[in-house]
Formats: sequence, C-alpha cells, structure tokens
Amino acid sequence: MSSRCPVSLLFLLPLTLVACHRETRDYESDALLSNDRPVAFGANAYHLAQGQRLYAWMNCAGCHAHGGGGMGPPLRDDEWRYGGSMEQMVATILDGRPHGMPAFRDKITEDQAWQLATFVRAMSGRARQDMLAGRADEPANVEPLTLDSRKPVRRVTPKQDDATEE
Amino acid sequence: MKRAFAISAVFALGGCGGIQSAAGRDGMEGSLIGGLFEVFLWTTAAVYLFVLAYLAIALVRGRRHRREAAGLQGQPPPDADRKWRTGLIVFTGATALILAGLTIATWLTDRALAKAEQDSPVEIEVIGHQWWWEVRYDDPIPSRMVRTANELHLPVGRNARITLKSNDVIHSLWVPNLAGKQDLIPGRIADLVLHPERTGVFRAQCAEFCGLQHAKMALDVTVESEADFGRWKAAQLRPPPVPTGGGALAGYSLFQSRQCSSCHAIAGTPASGMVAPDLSHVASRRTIAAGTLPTTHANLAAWIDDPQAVKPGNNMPEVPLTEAELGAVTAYLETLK
Amino acid sequence: MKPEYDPDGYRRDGPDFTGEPLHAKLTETWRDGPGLLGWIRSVDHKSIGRRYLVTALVFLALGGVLAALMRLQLSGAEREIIGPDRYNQIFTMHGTTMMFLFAVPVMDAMAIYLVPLMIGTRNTAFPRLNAFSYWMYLAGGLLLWIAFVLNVGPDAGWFSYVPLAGPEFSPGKRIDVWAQMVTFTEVAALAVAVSLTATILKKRAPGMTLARMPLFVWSILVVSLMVIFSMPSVATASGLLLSDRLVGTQFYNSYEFGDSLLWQHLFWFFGHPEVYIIFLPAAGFVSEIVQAFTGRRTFGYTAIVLALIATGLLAFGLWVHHMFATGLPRLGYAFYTAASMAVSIPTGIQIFCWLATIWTGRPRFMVPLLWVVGFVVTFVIGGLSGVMLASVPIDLQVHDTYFVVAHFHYVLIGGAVFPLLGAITYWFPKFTGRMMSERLGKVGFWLSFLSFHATFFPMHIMGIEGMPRRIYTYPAGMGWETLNLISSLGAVVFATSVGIFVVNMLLSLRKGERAPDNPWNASGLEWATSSPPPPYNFAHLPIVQDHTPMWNDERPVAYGLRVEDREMLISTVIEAVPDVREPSPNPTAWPLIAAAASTVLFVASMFTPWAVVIGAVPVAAALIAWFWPKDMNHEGEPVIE
Amino acid sequence: MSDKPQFNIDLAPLPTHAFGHRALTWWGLVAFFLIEGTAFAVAIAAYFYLMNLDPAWPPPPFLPPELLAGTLFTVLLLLSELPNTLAKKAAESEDLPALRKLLVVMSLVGLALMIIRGFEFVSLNVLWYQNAYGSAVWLLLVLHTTHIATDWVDTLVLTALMHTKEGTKGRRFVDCAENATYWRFVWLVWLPMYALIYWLPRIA
Repeated sequence: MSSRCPVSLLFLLPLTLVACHRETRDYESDALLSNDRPVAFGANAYHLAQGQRLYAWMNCAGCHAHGGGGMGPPLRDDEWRYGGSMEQMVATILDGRPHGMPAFRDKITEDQAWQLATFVRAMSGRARQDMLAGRADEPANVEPLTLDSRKPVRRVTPKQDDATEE
Repeated sequence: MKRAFAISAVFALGGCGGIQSAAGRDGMEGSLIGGLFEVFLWTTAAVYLFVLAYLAIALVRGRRHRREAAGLQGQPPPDADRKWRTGLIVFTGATALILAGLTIATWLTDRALAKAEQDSPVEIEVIGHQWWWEVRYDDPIPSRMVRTANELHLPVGRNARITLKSNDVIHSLWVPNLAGKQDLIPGRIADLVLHPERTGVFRAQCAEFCGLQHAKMALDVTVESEADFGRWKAAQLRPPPVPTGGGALAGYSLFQSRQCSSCHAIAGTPASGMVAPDLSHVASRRTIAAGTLPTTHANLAAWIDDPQAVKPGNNMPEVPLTEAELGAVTAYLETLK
Repeated sequence: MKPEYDPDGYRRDGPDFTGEPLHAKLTETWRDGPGLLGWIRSVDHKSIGRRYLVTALVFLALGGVLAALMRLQLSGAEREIIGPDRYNQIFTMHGTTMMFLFAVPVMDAMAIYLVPLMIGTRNTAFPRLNAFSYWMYLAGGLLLWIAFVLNVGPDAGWFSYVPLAGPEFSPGKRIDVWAQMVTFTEVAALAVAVSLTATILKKRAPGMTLARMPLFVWSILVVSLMVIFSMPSVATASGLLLSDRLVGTQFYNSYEFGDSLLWQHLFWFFGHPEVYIIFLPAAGFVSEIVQAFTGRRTFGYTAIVLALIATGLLAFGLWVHHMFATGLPRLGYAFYTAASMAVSIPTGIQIFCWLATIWTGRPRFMVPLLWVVGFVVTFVIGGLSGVMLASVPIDLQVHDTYFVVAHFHYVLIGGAVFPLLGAITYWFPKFTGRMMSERLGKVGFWLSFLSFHATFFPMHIMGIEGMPRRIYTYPAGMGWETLNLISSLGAVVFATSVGIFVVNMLLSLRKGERAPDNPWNASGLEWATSSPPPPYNFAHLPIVQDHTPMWNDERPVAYGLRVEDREMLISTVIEAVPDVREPSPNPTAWPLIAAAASTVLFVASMFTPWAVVIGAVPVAAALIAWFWPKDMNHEGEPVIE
Repeated sequence: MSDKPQFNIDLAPLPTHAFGHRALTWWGLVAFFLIEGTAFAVAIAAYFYLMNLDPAWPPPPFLPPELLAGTLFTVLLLLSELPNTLAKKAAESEDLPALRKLLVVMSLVGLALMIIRGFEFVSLNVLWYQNAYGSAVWLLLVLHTTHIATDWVDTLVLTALMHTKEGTKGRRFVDCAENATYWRFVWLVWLPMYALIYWLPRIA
C-alpha cells in the first residue's frame, strides 16, 4: 500500500533529518565516552531535558533566574564572560568562577554538568530547534525557548567585565 | 460461567489474597469494596448465565425450525412477534431494575466509605516523584515531623488521612489490600483515608503511568500495633549516630563530600538535599529504590555502583567511586538503622 | 450568454436504453482511469473503501505484532527482552494504532464501501472528500510508524496524559508526532462523517424512507453524527498540547493557572464516545448478518434504531467515569455511575432482539453467524465487567489494572472485531466476487474464539490480584507469573488464528468459488447488483417498498439519469422522494495534492509554528484548484424552473 | 440484473440544481457548521474551565484587552451582513450583474476585517505564553481568525469565478448563496468570542 503512496516520501525527509540520536534516552550515558561530547550531549533531547530539571534541582535559578539573570549573569543573552563553548560552560559549572559562581564538582557528576551545559546552551538559542521544549511546568512567563532568536557567542573578558562593574 | 468460578476462587482466599491484592480485606475500605464487588460479581454472573441460557435455547430452537422448515421467514406478520415485544419490555424493565439496584448498592458503599473519614486520624503527606514516594508524618511540633521515603507505617485500627501531592507528573497511590486508589496530580491536593484492620506487610504501587520507571515505583506498607508504630516513629525521630571509625566513618565523610549529599538528606548531618529520598534510616527499610530491591549489603552496593543498571532511567547518577569508596559508603548506609 | 437547450440532447437510461449497451456506456462514464494515475485519481467509493479496508487491516497486523512483543516481555517476571523505553513506546503505539489507525478507519472503510450500495445510489456524496480522507489517514499512519521506526515513537500512552506528555517530561518530538497523528486521523474521520451523513440523508433510492433504512445504515448515521460532535474535542485537546509543547502556551501548566485535568476532560469527552463509534457499526453488522442468516426480518427494528440513538446520546454523558480516581467532587460521580450503567440498557435491548430473531427464524450456522454467536458470548462479559467499572468504589480498586485491560479487550475485540470478521466473511463475495472458504473460516473462528478467552480472561484475575497496567516488568513472587504465562501462550494461538483468517482471505481472493449476485439470499439492495458491483453500482436506481427489497419478487426501478455524465439522484431527507439530479465529480488528483500539502503543513508545524502560516498557502491553492468547477463531459443543462 | 426490471419512475424531469436544504452543498455546509460549532463550544468550555480555576481573570498585573480594535471589528462585521444578505438574494434570484458587484464589496470588507484583526492581536495586553489566561484569549482569537480568513479567501475565489463564463451556470449561484450562509455563521460565532475576549475580563 504505502509503497504506492507518494505522500510517504514527503515526510520521510523531515523525519530522517531529526536523526535518531536526538531521541535516544541515553540514561546509561555513554555520552561521556564519546569523543565528541558537545554532540553526544548537546544534540540529545533527553540530556537537554535532564539538564533542565537539574537547573531547577540545583537551584541555578536562584542566581540566574530563568535565564534572565539576577545575582548571577543572564544566560539567555549572547555574552559569555568565560566562553560560550560547552567545554567552557562545563568547566565553569564544575570549577566555579570568581564573583560568586560556586564549583559543582562534588555536587553533581560530570554527566550532569554536561546535561546542565546542554540546557544552558539551549537558553542562549544555540540548541537544535527540534530538541527544545516550549516551556517547563513552572511559574515562568519568559519567552519560549522554541521562539528564542539564535544568538552568536560574544565573549566578554573578565577584565572588561570588572571595568563595567566599576 | 468460568468467570464466576475464577474470580470467586480469588475471593475464597479472602484476606490472604497476596501482599498486593484487591481481594485482600485488610482495611475497612478494602473490605467494603470487596463486599460490593461480590454483590456485583454474583449479580453479573447471574445475568451472564441468563444470556447464555437464552442464547443456547435460541440456537436449539432455531436449528429445529431449520430442520422442520418452521419458524418465521421474510417479513413476519405484525402479530407474529407480539409475545416477543412483551418479552422485550419485561427484559428492559428487569435490566433497568437490576442496574438501579447496583447503583444503589454503589451509593450505599460510597456513603459508608465517606462515613469512615472521621475521628482523629494520623496525618500523613505523600508526595509523588519520578519514580519514588516521599512520605511525611506531620506534627504540630516541627521537630517531631518524620520524613521518610518509599515506606508507609500505619497503626492498625486507626484512621490515617493521607494528603496526596505530586512534584512532577500524575502518579496514583494504590494500596489494594487497604483501599482504592487516588491520583497525585501536580497543582492539586487530594486526600485518601485508610483504615487498616489487620497488621501485616503490604505492597503499594503507582497506578497511573508516570514515565520510564512507572513499573518500579512501589511503596512498602507496614500495618502494625499502635505501640510498634509509636516505637517506629520514635526511632525515626532519633538522628542516626555519626560513625566513630572504620569504613563507616570513611563512608560518612565520602557521603558528605561527594555528590550524594547534594540530593539526599541524612538527619543530624550536613547532608540536606531534598531532590532524592531521605536516607536518615534507610537501613531500617525493607527495600531500596522504591521497592525495587530488598535492602541487603549486596543490593545497596550494586545500586550505588550503577543505579542505571538496576532501574534504567531513574534520576540517580552513576557516581564514580573506587571499590574501597563504594564499600565504605555502603558500610555507612548500613549503619543508618 | 444562454446555452441552447435541446431536450433530447442527453442520453438517459430507461426502457429504450438498458441491458448490455447501457452497461457499456455507464461503465465508460463511471470507471476509474487506467493505471497508477487512475488509481490515484479514483473517487469511486468502492475503490476508496477497498484501499481504506486494506490499509486498516495492515495497521491491525502491525498493532498485533506489538501486542505479541508485549506478551513476550510479560510472559514471566523480571524478563529483560525489552527495556522500559522501548516497551513504553510499544504499548503506546499498540493503543494508538488500534484505536486511531485500525478500529475507527476500518468501520469507515466498510461504511464507505457498503452504504451507497445499501441505499441504492451510484456513489457517496462529496466523493473527493472521501479520497482526501483516505490520503490524510494514510499520511497520519505513516507519520506515526515511520517515527516509531526512527525511535521517535510516542511513549506516554494512547491517552497521553499531561504533564507527562507535556513539554517538560516528554523531551524530543515523540509526543508531537502522536498529537499530529491525531490531527491527521481526526481530519480523515470528520471528512468521512460529513460525506456519509450527506449520503445517507440525501442519496437514498426512491422509497427508502428513514424507517426502511437497513440497520447498518442507521448505525452509520448515528456514528457519523457522534464523530462530528466528539472529534473536535480531541482535535482541540491535541492542538492545545502541541501549542504547549511548541510555542509555550500554558493550558496544562498548573503553575501558570493552567490545569492537567483539562486535558483529561477534553480527551475523554471524545475518548468515551469513541468506544461506541467503534461498537455501533459492529452492532450494525450483527443486525445485517442475523437478518440474512435467519431469513427473517430482524425482530424489533424500531427498538434497535432507538437503542442506537440512545447509545449515541448517552455516550456523551459518561466521560468522567475514566476519571474517578482524580478526586473530583463525589456527588458528581453518582450521576456518571448511573449514566454509565444506563448505557448498557440499549445494548441489552439489541442483544435481546438479535437472539429473538435467531430463536424465531431459521438460522443457517455459517461462518458469519458463528462470529455473531461468538460476539454475544464474549461481548456480554465485557459489558458486565463494564457495569462493574461504572461503580465508583470498584473502579477505584481495579482502575488502571489488568482488569480494565481485560474489560476493554472483551468489548473491543469481542464487540467489534468478531462482528467485523463476520462482516468481512459476509460481504467478501460482494467485495471480490468470490466466496471465502467455509471450512477454513470455521477453523479460524473456533481457534480465535477459544484463544481469545485464554489470552484475556486471566487478565481479569491479574487485575484483581493487583497487577497495574503499563508496567514493562514485574517482580517475581507476586503471584502473577502463571496467569501471565497462560495469557502469553493464548496470545500466540490468537495471533495464529487471525493469521488463518488472513490466509483464508488471500486464498479465496485467488481461487475461492465464484459468487452470484446474492449468494446468501440476503435482503439488502447491495445484493441487487453484480458481485463485485460495476463502477456505477446500479444500471437503473432500484425503488424500495419495504425493509427487505430483495425478498420481493418484483424489481421496480427509477430511470432517466444521464449516462454520459456522472449524474446522481438527490432525494428528500425523510421520505426519499426523488427531488434533484446533481452531477457527481469525475476522477481527480486534487484530493491527493491537497492531502500532500496538508501533510507538509502538519509535519513542518511540529518543527516551527511559522509552517502553519507558510504551509497554508499551498493548502489553500490545492483546495481552490480542487473546487474550481471542471467542465462536465457535456455542457450542463440550464435551470428548468 | 438478469430479470427485466419494471420502469416505474422517470427522473428526467427533475431539476439539476436547487437552493437551500434541497442542495447537497447545503448539507455539507451544515455538517461543517456542526463541526466548527463544536470546536468553538469546546474552546469556550476550556476558556470557562480555566477561568474558574484562576483567582483573578485576568491575573494581575495583566490588564483586560483594549476595546477599540475589537469593537470596530465587531461593528464592521455586523454591518457586512447587509451586503451579504443582498448577495445571497442576488444569487438566489440568479441576478449575475448585481451578484458580481456585491461579491467585490464583500471581498473588500473581508480585507478591511483582516487588517483590523491584526490590530486586535496587539491590543490584547497579554501574550499567549504568559499564563493560561493569555493562552485562552489567544486561542479564541486565533480560532476565529482562521474562519474569517477561510471565508474571505472563499469569497475572493467566488468573485473571480463569477466573473468568468462559469458564472452563468446555475450551480455556481448555489455556491454563492452557500458562501453567504457561511459568512453568517462566521459573524454569529464571533459575538460570543467578542464577549469572552473583551468584556468578561472586565466584569470577572
């Protein structure tokens, strides 16, 4: 039946584009073993979702709010004091930074740090559109990530940062 | 027919219908519902027998008509079916009556269940998480509030009012031996009153599909005498002793310094994570990982070593520990009686 | 400009133009074009019905495979054949496939094929809408299954409760695929419902008053109206779910004043009528089969019609009995208990009438009637366990356990699939021109009947023994192993028996004995034409004088329809008095193109909301081209009044 | 059929098109009214369901929508029933010249309405993702916009069609008449929407 049907071809395309990897529930987390972690984590919807939950569980919102920033810098913008690459974000999370970012090395595992970084990266509009969730079940009426505009990474060195703080 | 036999067989077992059985009559609600169920069972069984008999006779009569080329054909004359029309009316009336009877029986049971919800009950709060149960025994004095997980202790012969909340998705608390189920819905608060009538150990399980590990989200229920319950509660209130030496001490410091403490809490120690089950008296519980494994040294070690192998998809990460560290942490947890 | 009028310019069927030459002419006018293109462009209700039926049966097979996998995993405690993630996808796919891609479409299929024949007309109303419906249905089914193969299969259960199915707890596209598949199948089902309602009300043969319609047609009329009133609800629900997931609306987010129970209300307001949308056509089959095989008019025609209507109405008043455990106000429950119990009265009435017909008639115990007997024995158990579930306290115990699983499989397989298999056997000669093998049919029936009970009866007890639904594994020592093993073994046999039925179909299709016009000496108009029917169904439109036209000796007909254009008779709603002659569309590919455009829109909208705006353009274009009037083969007549 | 049939009724004298419930189109249209009507009913039910759960409607600090655009839209929509009725009459009396003019008028009205609708969206004072209230209000407005858009396009197509020689065919007049009926449905369902979107948040 289907073989005779041209319609099937039409949406084979978009579906095959969303490669199966995005959907694997990678709870055994072989992602750390992968030699391309930014993809292994950053392109997987499950890790993104886990990162979103860790963001709440580890009370990241306490300082960064829902990405809008507060005591800590905003995460939805394009400014990255310590670099916006996933490796740099993971480093920031695990080892902390001056001006109050605590080190989470012994609070969460490396896997979880990568999951968090995946979510944070998504906040700044740099995740694959097809992994994103419109919203979380929480009181937050910020613009849905799915409608968030793509942002480049603009690095702000700690020096300038201090200057601006004066 | 065989339906009737089979299920009544289950009921013949009465109370001893297993540790997770709706046929168990270990709580007042359970017994009331069980009684109602029997009423329904026998009524419907009778109705079913009637239909089967009706069908059988119809087949026999029909066959005979066929053999003798008798019976009605084509467009039967209007009066040919007169007695059947009367029959239809009687049948409909009878059905309506039976259903009315069953509705009333239902309503009476419901009333009885509602009545049960009086006197000074034990106030308990159960919060559903993916995929474990958080249990709190409220007390006017905050310091006397007990917080535990995946186990529920109830005094026999006394009401327990359980307030149900959910932290993520919809779960459903179901202790079949004691009573019917009640959903835990995020953003809503429901309550369920239990009135256990027999002491014993029962198993409850999440009854609303709640994601990856819905299958391994059980709750260990102990119904005990008022005295035992008091003793248990007292024990729960006592913070576990901090180990003074040996592997346990090493395990203690590992627990505090490593990832464990950011999610788990242990009374009387800096560990105060609220994300995962409270472990203050984990060794005193019969099971770990929400009824997944019995609490033994080997199971504890296996669970900490690789939670994802035991319960794939649960939210506990695989904390990198050496053999020695693993042994130490396990040893420490075993002291938490 | 006024086209000239030549009263004799059009050839019509009639006393002077009948028999072979007429047959040739009408065939030329009504047949599908040749080749693949002809297949694609077909608007013939028989072609569409046939492909609808085949597709639905394919999905039945796929759903069955999933069921087998689940029984394999559950055949013993702690089995590790399938992991939790895949298992959750599998049971979700099983439920979704069976409900949305098999049960409802298969009934549509039978109706699309049979209704025009039963009411004596040449095609359905809005045939292009039916073609469109089929393509949408196919697209939705393929979307779901391709996704499943790509590990994007939905995994939140066939009723996708939020918040589990919401944006936070179901990452990725899995649930979007599910929700969009619902949209596809809703569009398809609604299109068919519109077409069938109009067909039944306006295209009946002269003299077929409402009170003379075959009971199957009655059931389809009721069901079509039920579809029209229930499906918008689930379409809305899944639309809101999609917008929550994709553009961050807050409908189901309790933290922003939304509510997760809103989903359950919207879903079950459709979900419960759905069950009767599946069951009522099956009841229609039973009425037809009983009448044909007892050789007497079904007893209690009026009672059955009223029962159908009553069921249709009551079905909308019981959705809350799916939500007894959510803690809604107790008082309300009493009403839903009463309503849920009351709905079994009309069904009881129908069963009484069928048995009375067998009792007083001259039953021929051939395969279709056997399926009816099996249906009664099985379905009544499902109905009675349904009565138990209507009782709030009992429901609170067995809700979401295997007792419920047993209940709805007794209702859906016993109540809908058994009659369906009987109906396929019964109408197979009309569909294909060949009889199905009686011997193989009997073997298949007994095997499936017995293995069905072996598979599903133990589930009642599992449920009472505390086994919840939707668990991918269970610990040893719960006392569930034996029952599960029996059930799994039964499932193997059951699968085989269904296989036998399929084999029977395929064999008979090749070398079954040739079927005459009316092999069963049945009473309906569908048997008045050849088997299989010619493209135009009837050379002259039959005139109906009573309920059982084929049991009369004379064959009065109406004539005078144009034969060089597709012209159909529109009659009045109640009395079916000939009223207007309207042209019927020629074959066209636009429905397919419109469906393709809609598919692009729906699928793309899972990835960006803008697809709805941009995608609307090609859809609109396709629809305009579709409805832009095509010239008839010959210049249309001017108005006569 | 083998045995010779008896020819009883001659259908040749029957008309080839008719208006109102005698036409098949009309029944199709009614079915779609029922479907869309049900969809609107469900949306309204959801609106009230959410409203009853919320402490305040709209929840502070959100303000009810601005009245201007919505009210303007409503007035124009109601006025448009005048040319619409004329168009329906023209169609039924098969007065082609009049019908052509009126269809042009209706197309322009549709355009104007679409423009005003744009302003309605920006005057809601809430975005769809801010809370359930916002979501509900947007739901109603979007739902109705799809209908207005659909019928507008339909009218445009018919306008074009009736200016071709197809327009002389009797059945095309039926189409125009049914299109006018659909327009009535569109403004009829708008009235409750208007009340729910613009006034209820002020009263509740």
